[in-house]
Amino acid sequence: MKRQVPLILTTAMAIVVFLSVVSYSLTELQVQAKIDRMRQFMTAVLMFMGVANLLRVHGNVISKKERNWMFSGWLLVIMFVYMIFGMAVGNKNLTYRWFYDAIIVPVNGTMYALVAFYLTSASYKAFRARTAEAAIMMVCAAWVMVSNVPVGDFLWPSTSALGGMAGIRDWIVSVPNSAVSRAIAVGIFLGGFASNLRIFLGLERRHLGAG
Amino acid sequence: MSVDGAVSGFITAIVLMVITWYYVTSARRGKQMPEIRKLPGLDAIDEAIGRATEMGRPVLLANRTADVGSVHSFALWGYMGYVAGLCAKYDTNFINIAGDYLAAAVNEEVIKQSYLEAGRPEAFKPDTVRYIPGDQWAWTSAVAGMLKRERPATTMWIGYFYAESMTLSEVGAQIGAIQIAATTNTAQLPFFVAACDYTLIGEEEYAASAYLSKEPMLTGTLVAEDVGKFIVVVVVVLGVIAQLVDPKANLISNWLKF
Amino acid sequence: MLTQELQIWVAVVGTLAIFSFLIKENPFYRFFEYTVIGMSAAHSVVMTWDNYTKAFWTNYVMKGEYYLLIPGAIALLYYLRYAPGKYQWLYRYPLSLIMGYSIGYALAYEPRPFMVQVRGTFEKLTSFNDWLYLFVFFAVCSYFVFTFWNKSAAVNKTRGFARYAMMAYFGVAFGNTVQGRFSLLLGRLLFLLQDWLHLVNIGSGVG
Amino acid sequence: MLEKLNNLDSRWMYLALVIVLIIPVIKPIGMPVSVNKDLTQRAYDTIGALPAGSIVMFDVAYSASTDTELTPMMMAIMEQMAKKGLKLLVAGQWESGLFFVKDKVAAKAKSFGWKYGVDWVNIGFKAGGISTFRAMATDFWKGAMGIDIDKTPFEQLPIMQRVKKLDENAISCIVIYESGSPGMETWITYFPKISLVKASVAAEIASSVRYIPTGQLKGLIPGMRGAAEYEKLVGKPGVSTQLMDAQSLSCLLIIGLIVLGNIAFFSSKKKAGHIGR
Repeated sequence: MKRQVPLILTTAMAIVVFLSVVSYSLTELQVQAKIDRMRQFMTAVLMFMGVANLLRVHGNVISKKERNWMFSGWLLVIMFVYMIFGMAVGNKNLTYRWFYDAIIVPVNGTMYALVAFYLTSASYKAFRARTAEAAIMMVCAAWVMVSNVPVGDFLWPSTSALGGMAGIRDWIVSVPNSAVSRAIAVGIFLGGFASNLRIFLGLERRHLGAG
Repeated sequence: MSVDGAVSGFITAIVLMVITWYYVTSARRGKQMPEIRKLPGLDAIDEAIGRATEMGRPVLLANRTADVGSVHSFALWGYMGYVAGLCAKYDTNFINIAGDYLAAAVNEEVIKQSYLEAGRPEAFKPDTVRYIPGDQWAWTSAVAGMLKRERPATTMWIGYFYAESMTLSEVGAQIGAIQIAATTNTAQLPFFVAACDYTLIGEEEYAASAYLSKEPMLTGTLVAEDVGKFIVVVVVVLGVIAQLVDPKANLISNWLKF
Repeated sequence: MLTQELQIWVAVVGTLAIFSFLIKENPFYRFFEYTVIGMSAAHSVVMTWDNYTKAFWTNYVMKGEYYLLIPGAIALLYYLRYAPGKYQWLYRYPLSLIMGYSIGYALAYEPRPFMVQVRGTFEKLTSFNDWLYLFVFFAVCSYFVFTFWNKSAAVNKTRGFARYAMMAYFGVAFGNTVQGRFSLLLGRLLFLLQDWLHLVNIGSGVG
Repeated sequence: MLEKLNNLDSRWMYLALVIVLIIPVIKPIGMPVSVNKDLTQRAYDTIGALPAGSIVMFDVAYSASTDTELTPMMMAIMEQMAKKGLKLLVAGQWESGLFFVKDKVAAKAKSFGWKYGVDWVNIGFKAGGISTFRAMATDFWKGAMGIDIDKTPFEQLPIMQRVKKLDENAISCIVIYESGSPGMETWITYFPKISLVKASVAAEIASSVRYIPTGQLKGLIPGMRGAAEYEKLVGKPGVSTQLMDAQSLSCLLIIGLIVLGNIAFFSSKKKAGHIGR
């Protein structure tokens, strides 16, 4: 009951979905659309799971007065206020959007922008020609960076031999690079497929936990 | 059926299933499975956890995007079971940060199970699994802040990452953690390669559960995968021959289009 | 009260708080970190509520598609995960259904684009580049073979070559991304310089 | 000294980066840009080859954070479409993105004198992910709930009479502005027959080019550089062109840092850490 039934359910569900996609007659019956809808409805029902988890973790922090417990308290307050307000007025409400645009958008945008800084410090530390592999990576990175900006055109114009810096960059991108990415993708497909099969065949059952 | 590759894709799926079934069954019957080639990133896990234990600092395993139906979760649980087991054994603090609330619930189950197997179920703490909403930059800001505050000695970034890979791995490098990364997002691999100590490239991410558990049946699925690769190579070679014979009507190409 | 002007000021404070993380982790940053976690969790509930829960209830369930209530009821079992007591394991039922759903799709759909990619390696073989492409493809494929030929010197040489090719690939990807990341930072700096301080004026995305 | 250089505090680099980015924004230099023939030119030609009156669909799969890279591309492509007399249908896979671009697209369309519902339409975000788009393939009106972004019924929008199904007959080309997932996989997997052009953030170029030789992508506009190239192709230099100088200087900064790092490394000859494996 506790382990066998879930294992069978997973496999059975996978078979149903698989057939609904590949079989013509089942497509005619709109089986797939109905299954999709059922899955989406499950998402709709499960929307409070995240809130439940946060409430548990941060409630624990607050009750034990651990480090930063006041921040945890603030997190729960803002979460419930914003959630209840949003559910009452809808996400297109202008006041709701005002807060979204004033706080979430700039914080997210700035967090994203920090990547540029980390890139800078990482290139300083990582791109050192310790091994042949590291050297290759460094040279390619530097080459592409320069050829991507107007300076590259200025140093070795694209009208000259071999299409200039940009010409060589384009060759690297469209020949060896594209081949590597395709081969990696083939591997990823096979690996992902095998991972799916491991669950499908019930070989991997760690997610069902103990007992 | 007019979708490009629908029928041949279906046949591929069936062929792969049969091959996998064959190798799993022969492994179950006790047939010797070949050894897996060395993956330094996975061999380093033991050492990295040992270091965390010596330093008395936590071990962090994080993934943002994987939901319960994603292959990345399936892979992640392989790492998680192993790492949590070692952490329980050495009494090292283990932290998992999840970006999906359904997955967070399952992660907890996986970790509890490992603690139980290590014989120390009481060592499991309720804040081991922390859910942070998977909204890309909210998640990243929280993990970055957490890295600086709790300074884990080992960080593991496993699964599908986007642009946050650079922030995570560079902040991790700044606090001096040993970092192991595994992702199939080829666009983000360079950043992990640049800032992490070990990076598992693409498919290697999925191989972990077989590699770490050394279970013959899981190894069997890896063998099946390799046979799949061999078939791809054969198909491409046949395609090349067909192309040289008649570039206008490539037999193999037409078959794959079907 | 909630004017555009005020919004820019709030946004500026948030922007500066996040930038301050570069110097060191501090309470100012932490405040915005926790605020945004709370708000994003709330936002994801609100979006699901508006786009799924309400929409499904009015458009489908109330219009006679009562069968949806069955998966809905099963999904409710997931909440038992956080309930104390001996029925906790019941959450595995919705879990296994959700997993099966995703696996079924993956098994059925993933091979398709893959066929096109495999085909692409040999459909045009007219120049040196096309053959080089093929060679690199094979080399990298051999790198990802885990269980065969691990003792063969030739294969290991090819794998060494594959590693070089992959490093070149990573270098290129890195170099290409740098540009994009600087664009983002420029965007944030423009927000501070243009929208807030009015120091420069080069216009926004709208031409 | 060299030991110090080896462990240079990152914060100095951060400061240098900010300075290098801000100076050219305030005082532009104006270096020329060349067009990438394999990527940007191909995208330009694909859209340019469509007969007048064809409908191009924009798939908005980005949000505010990648505005500086992707919005200029959208504006440049609309410029080209106006010249060619193409029609526009705006849809998208990212809800936040559609919110974000709504006014920008409307303002640009107004500047061409396009009539809403006749020359262009914005159907807004449709919940449900890939399955919704698959539903649109059989019946666009039903799949899209029959209303546009402002809840106007499709019956009142003449252009929608031509879009009964999401297929290659109704939609001549899809341009996806993508910064992440869900993105072009939706179109490549489920709608391989419709021409697809990707306006991409720079980070995804290296992994996307493999779709060009197979024809799964009919063009790729690479990052801010691509936007500047496109602006050059349509003959309307805009924001991207202006910001390319800052890009140049910041790249030189990184190159300088790499050189400096290597000098420090080779002269100290001390092995610190190890490169990723």
